[in-house]
Amino acid sequence: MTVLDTPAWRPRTEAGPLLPDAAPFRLLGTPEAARLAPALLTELYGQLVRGRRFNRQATALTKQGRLAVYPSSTGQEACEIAAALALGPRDWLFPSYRDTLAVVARGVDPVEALTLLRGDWHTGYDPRETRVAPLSTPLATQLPHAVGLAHAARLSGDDVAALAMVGDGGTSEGDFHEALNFAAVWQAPVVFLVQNNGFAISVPLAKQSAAPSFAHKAVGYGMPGRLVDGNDAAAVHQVLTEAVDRARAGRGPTLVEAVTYRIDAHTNADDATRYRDDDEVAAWRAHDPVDLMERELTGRGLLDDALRQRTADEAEALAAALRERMHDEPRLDPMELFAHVYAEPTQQLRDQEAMLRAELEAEQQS
Amino acid sequence: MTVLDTPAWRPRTEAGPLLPDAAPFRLLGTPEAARLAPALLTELYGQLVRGRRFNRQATALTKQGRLAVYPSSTGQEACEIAAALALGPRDWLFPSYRDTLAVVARGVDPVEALTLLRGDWHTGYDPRETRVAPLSTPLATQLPHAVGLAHAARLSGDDVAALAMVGDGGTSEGDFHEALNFAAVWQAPVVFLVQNNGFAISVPLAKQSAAPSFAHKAVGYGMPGRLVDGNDAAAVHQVLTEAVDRARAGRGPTLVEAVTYRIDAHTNADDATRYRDDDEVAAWRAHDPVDLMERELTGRGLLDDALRQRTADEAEALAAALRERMHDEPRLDPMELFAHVYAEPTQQLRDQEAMLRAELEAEQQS
Amino acid sequence: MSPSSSTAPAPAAAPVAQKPATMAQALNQALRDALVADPAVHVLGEDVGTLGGVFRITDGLARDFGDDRCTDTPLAEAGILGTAVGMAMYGLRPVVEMQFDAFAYPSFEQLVSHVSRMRNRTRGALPLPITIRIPYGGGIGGVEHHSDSSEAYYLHTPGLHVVTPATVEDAYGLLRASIASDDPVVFLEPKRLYWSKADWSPQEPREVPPIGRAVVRRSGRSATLITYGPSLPVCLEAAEAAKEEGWDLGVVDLRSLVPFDEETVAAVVRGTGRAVVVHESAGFGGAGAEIAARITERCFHHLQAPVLRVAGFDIPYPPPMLERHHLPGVDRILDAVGRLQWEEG
Amino acid sequence: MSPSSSTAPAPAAAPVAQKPATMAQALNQALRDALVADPAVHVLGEDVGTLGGVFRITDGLARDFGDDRCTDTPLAEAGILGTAVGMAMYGLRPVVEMQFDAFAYPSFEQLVSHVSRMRNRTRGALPLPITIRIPYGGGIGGVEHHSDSSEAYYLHTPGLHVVTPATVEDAYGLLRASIASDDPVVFLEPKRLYWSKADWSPQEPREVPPIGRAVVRRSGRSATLITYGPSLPVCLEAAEAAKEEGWDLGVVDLRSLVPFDEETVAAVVRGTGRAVVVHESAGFGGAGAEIAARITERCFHHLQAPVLRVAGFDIPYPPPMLERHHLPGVDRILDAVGRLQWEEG
Ligand SMILES: Cc1ncc(C[n+]2csc(CCOP(=O)(O)OP(=O)(O)O)c2C)c(N)n1
Ligand SMILES: Cc1ncc(C[n+]2csc(CCOP(=O)(O)OP(=O)(O)O)c2C)c(N)n1
Ligand SMILES: [Mg+2]
Ligand SMILES: [Mg+2]
Repeated sequence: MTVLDTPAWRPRTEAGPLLPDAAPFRLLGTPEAARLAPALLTELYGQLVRGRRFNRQATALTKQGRLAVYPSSTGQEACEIAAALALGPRDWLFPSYRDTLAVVARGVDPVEALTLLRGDWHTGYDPRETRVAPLSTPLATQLPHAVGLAHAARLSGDDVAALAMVGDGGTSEGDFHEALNFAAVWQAPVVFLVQNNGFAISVPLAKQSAAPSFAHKAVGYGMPGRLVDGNDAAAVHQVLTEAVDRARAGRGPTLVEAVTYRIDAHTNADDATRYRDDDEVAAWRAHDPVDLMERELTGRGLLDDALRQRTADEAEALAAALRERMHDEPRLDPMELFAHVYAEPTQQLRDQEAMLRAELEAEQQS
Repeated sequence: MTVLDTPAWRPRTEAGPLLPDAAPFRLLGTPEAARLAPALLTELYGQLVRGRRFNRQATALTKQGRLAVYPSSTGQEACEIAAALALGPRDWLFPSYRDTLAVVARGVDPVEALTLLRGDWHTGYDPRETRVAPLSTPLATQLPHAVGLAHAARLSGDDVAALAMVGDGGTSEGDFHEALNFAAVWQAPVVFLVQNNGFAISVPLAKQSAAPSFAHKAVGYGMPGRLVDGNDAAAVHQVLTEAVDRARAGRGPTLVEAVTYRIDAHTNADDATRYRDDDEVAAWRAHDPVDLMERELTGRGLLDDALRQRTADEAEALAAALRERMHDEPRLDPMELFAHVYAEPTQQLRDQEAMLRAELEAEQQS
Repeated sequence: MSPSSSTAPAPAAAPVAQKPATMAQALNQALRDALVADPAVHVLGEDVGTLGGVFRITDGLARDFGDDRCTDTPLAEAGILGTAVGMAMYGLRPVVEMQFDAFAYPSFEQLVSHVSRMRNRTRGALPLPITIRIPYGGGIGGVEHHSDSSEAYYLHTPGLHVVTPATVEDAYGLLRASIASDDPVVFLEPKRLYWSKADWSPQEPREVPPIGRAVVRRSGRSATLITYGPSLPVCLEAAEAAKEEGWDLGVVDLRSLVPFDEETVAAVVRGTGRAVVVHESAGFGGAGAEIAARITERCFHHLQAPVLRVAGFDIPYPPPMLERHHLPGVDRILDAVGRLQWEEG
Repeated sequence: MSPSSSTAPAPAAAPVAQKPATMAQALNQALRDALVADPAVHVLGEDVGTLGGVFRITDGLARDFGDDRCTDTPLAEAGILGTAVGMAMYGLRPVVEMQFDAFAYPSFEQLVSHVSRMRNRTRGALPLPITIRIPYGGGIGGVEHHSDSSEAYYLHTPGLHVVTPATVEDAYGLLRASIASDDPVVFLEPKRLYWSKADWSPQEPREVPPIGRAVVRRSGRSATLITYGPSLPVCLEAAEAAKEEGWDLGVVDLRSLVPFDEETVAAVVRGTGRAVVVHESAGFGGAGAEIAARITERCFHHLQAPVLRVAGFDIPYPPPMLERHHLPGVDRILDAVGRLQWEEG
């Protein structure tokens, strides 16, 4: 008997299976799907169709110069929608730069959600009011924020969970690791959703990670890892809901990998044909999240022409409203550049403000 | 059949068991130890005894102001020694700040190895000549260096492996994660040795990680993880040798966790009684690396009084030589401060050099 | 750790620091008083709990306020600052300790890309009241990476306040003000002044100085020394020694680099027409460059000589045995004063 | 990836850039020529392989030199720079691409604590010949985090060279010189000049300028504009426009901030007695502060007016729609020139 045989050196639990399932969890098209409530399925369906239309419209707006850039989530709508719907009203969402759709599905005004991408300088929406963190461009940096917020809520005895989204590429950053470790040690009520869409810009999965799956990374932090078909909106929704419930119940964080695919290029400015084959895209188109849901609904007799038409109309109305509201360039007041750097501008900023004001007045006069 | 059922989305291998053993691997005191060569055991024994004496001497030198600070590895000698001995002459060692002993066991002159801790400004030894990287103070930062060097060697068709050492605390840093991921993706010939000694200064394991073990972290990178009794020099040596051989054979990186204990305080400047109980220290003293080896040797009739005495004498001689050679303060030339900032000093550095020279001359004259 | 802060023991009311107090004690007292004053204040960092920090600045806080108010984190600085951002988003006021200057670097992206910009990015909706305490500078015989002066990185980053006390009293007052600020503050603690003492006690609280006001520590008519943090005592000593040379030197302590109190500094320099900026970080691109350039812009026609700088060399921080050659000392300051072209004055 | 570089196809000998060439093409050509000239040169970064980088600077390199010479890394900047350190320790010459300025911040600790200090720490035994290419600055309508000017962080870090070309020809020459340097070089590429063209071709190689020499792009007698990188074309334009006001402005292009060629700059400023430093990073604690302070120290009695600075505001980089108000433009430069107290000259 040595000290190594005592529980002291290994105080952590090992209850439950350590490894995630080897195959992604699915619901749509399986017998299990039968128990899913029709209302949930039709809600997911409506969101998926509107989401897809939103992505198409936003991409179109970049061509018209109405958006500076748009990273589309076409093909990944199931993840985006499910992430938003898995949260309760007081929970927080921490999106990455590609997740405008999740932000909109959570209820943020679409034009507000697009503010930064429009070339404006702020998030548009109020994070505290909407409980949606700013769309994060520096990859993985939002993950420790989610942990800190969840931890703070827990310390305050407040029943709030956080869900943070990151891409396959983003998992390589040190912040990913630090966030998961803090979350596990603190047992913070947070859920990490890795959208594995096969690419980080042009870099394919095989150059990003040699792990069996990203869900397997959970093992090394002492938290559960779940692998799910990211194009199966019902499956993602269920896995995330369970993880959020688990977090809220004080049982700690979960890492979820949703396997999906980025159908569009990285952004409107990218040419994906430089680094991937059409065949691969075609194979994934055959496993489309909207189609999967349509098939399920049709199979269960929940999708008739009327619903299909109404859903399509809603999507068109959304797109039309977006076009309309994004038609005018936002008018930015240059003087506001100095207003929010600090609570009170420094003397130096006041001087710079005065200089710019004088310039603008001179411009107007000439 | 969907794209998820094809191997394309998951191109990585899953052969072999994914999880490390739940209990640390041991050799000493087990039937397996019988097949260990006597020469190896006596070599390890000699190194352990000398290593312990070295730690004691170095700590004493801090009291006499001969060293600025010394982070002792007393209690961890088995890991230090085994790490050094597992490497071939052309392999590289990447030590952390606590690993002076491994550096010395690798053959670096002890006084050179202590140069930085002595209050001098450079590593003392030539890293290229000794194939020992500088002792790294910023935690975990040396791990990507080891990966890059191993990768470079492999790209050059050069049969070199790298072994990098880090503490339990250091595993929490982002650099740990990034290094392991790069190593796995690149299949770099590198071995990571985590010395889990229970504490990061005052912070105990339970506040550092919730993982079942650090070896379990290997799962999330797609590399093998090994758990070993870090006080069993033969076991650590065997596990590291296997990992180095594996790396050299082109089979990629390995993560090894050695479970051990820091018997001394964090450094001579630390007071460990502020944060841990004597009982815990006592329990680990009962599982001492030197004792374990002595027992094994005694049991196999390999340790007689003569060997014991010779070993003790060697250790004393080493300590005496160290005291002797460290007696004089090193004489540092202030003018050298400017010599190695760049290959050629800039104009600004030349000006500063001239100023200091004038000051020193004035000092001498007065 | 306990699940909720409600389990924490009642805050200790009695001040700990006794007269005379060290800067370390004053900082500890400031943290205590902030923890008592506002339940939103949380201290976090490496070894800040049971150990009380490697410099003992958080001594006893975990004991007196509970692990949830003073938390030992895992060893990862980006994680510490990143989670502090999230805590602040929730509404807390995190006070983060970085163990040493050089060990704050891993958190640089969080600092520059998030901490400094969150208020601006959200049009003021999401200010981040985070205080980042960083022991900085040399003079303590530290080995590599333990003596960096990193203020130039921070002061060039819009959105951060950069505060550094030079006296025991300011250490208390400025730390309280920093924690109370709705903006993120990089609070640089001159580690070699931790053990400096002053006739100060929390029983006699004095006005907390507002952040952004320089103070004239000594007035003088011949020339002005402009400094902050660890170099203040050296400048005061130099001013004393200068009397022998017949120079009457004034000394300005900036107290914060951002906001930079250019009114006060410019007014003083206009009065003397000669100035030397003193700090120990590398001179090239250091804080002294901004101060010299700005003062020159504002006071050009009052200057009898260029604003000179006495700073650390442009080298990695030297080892203990050589640091005295690197640090601005009295002689080097007086040499610079001597070069202020007195004949033309 | 292939197991050894011996499997890489033979390097393409034919230059790719044709006259007139863009800065992007010149940089690509410099990388090609360096890869041909020295088998130790390896390019690595995010998307540098098949895609050729988001700005196409590494276009075709992976195809022509193999994945092992031009490698797509995992997405982790500290990992990229950290592994580059190891590669350099082995004896290679890594050329690292950071995708955008702000995305270099995660590698800050590796840069400051290792890259800049390894030579010094090893008494010269372990120099690190790493070139870190960073597209920097604004003017391209980039969203948040895509337009930072981070040179002030780097130039204050002893041990780093900081180089930034402003012309097509210099882009080629300085990148070759940086890769050939045994010291680490932060090579800042002004991204809005990537598409600027010049009558340059690699078929007519010109002398590679040594790192550390400023160049007088235009001589003038009334005042001197001191600038670098993205602001050079603006300064040249301003100098042209100034003729209408009757000012004959000279323009100095620093080409490297470290080493800083103070001899050249001081000589020119002594000639004119008036100078304005122009750059687009935030002014406070920016490169201009060092330049102004140093030039003033050296040329005080030749100056007719303080050295002024025209720089970006002290705010987070503004959004596309407002960047024209932030960037130093011709008018703002001429205004500053106008403030150089001509009546007293
Ligand atoms: C820290 C950081 N480094 C680099 C980038 C540049 N960048 C933007 S998106 C991207 C790829 C992201 O890939 P992934 O995480 O898989 O997300 P996806 O684009 O697939 O949604 C890169 C490299 C960045 N935004 N942040
Ligand atoms: C990046 C960084 N952060 C903080 C420190 C300060 N520090 C020095 S040693 C230490 C604890 C290290 O613990 P561990 O990794 O377990 O190694 P051990 O001391 O047990 O050998 C800390 C926090 C550091 N050296 N580097
Ligand atoms: Mg991706
Ligand atoms: Mg440890």
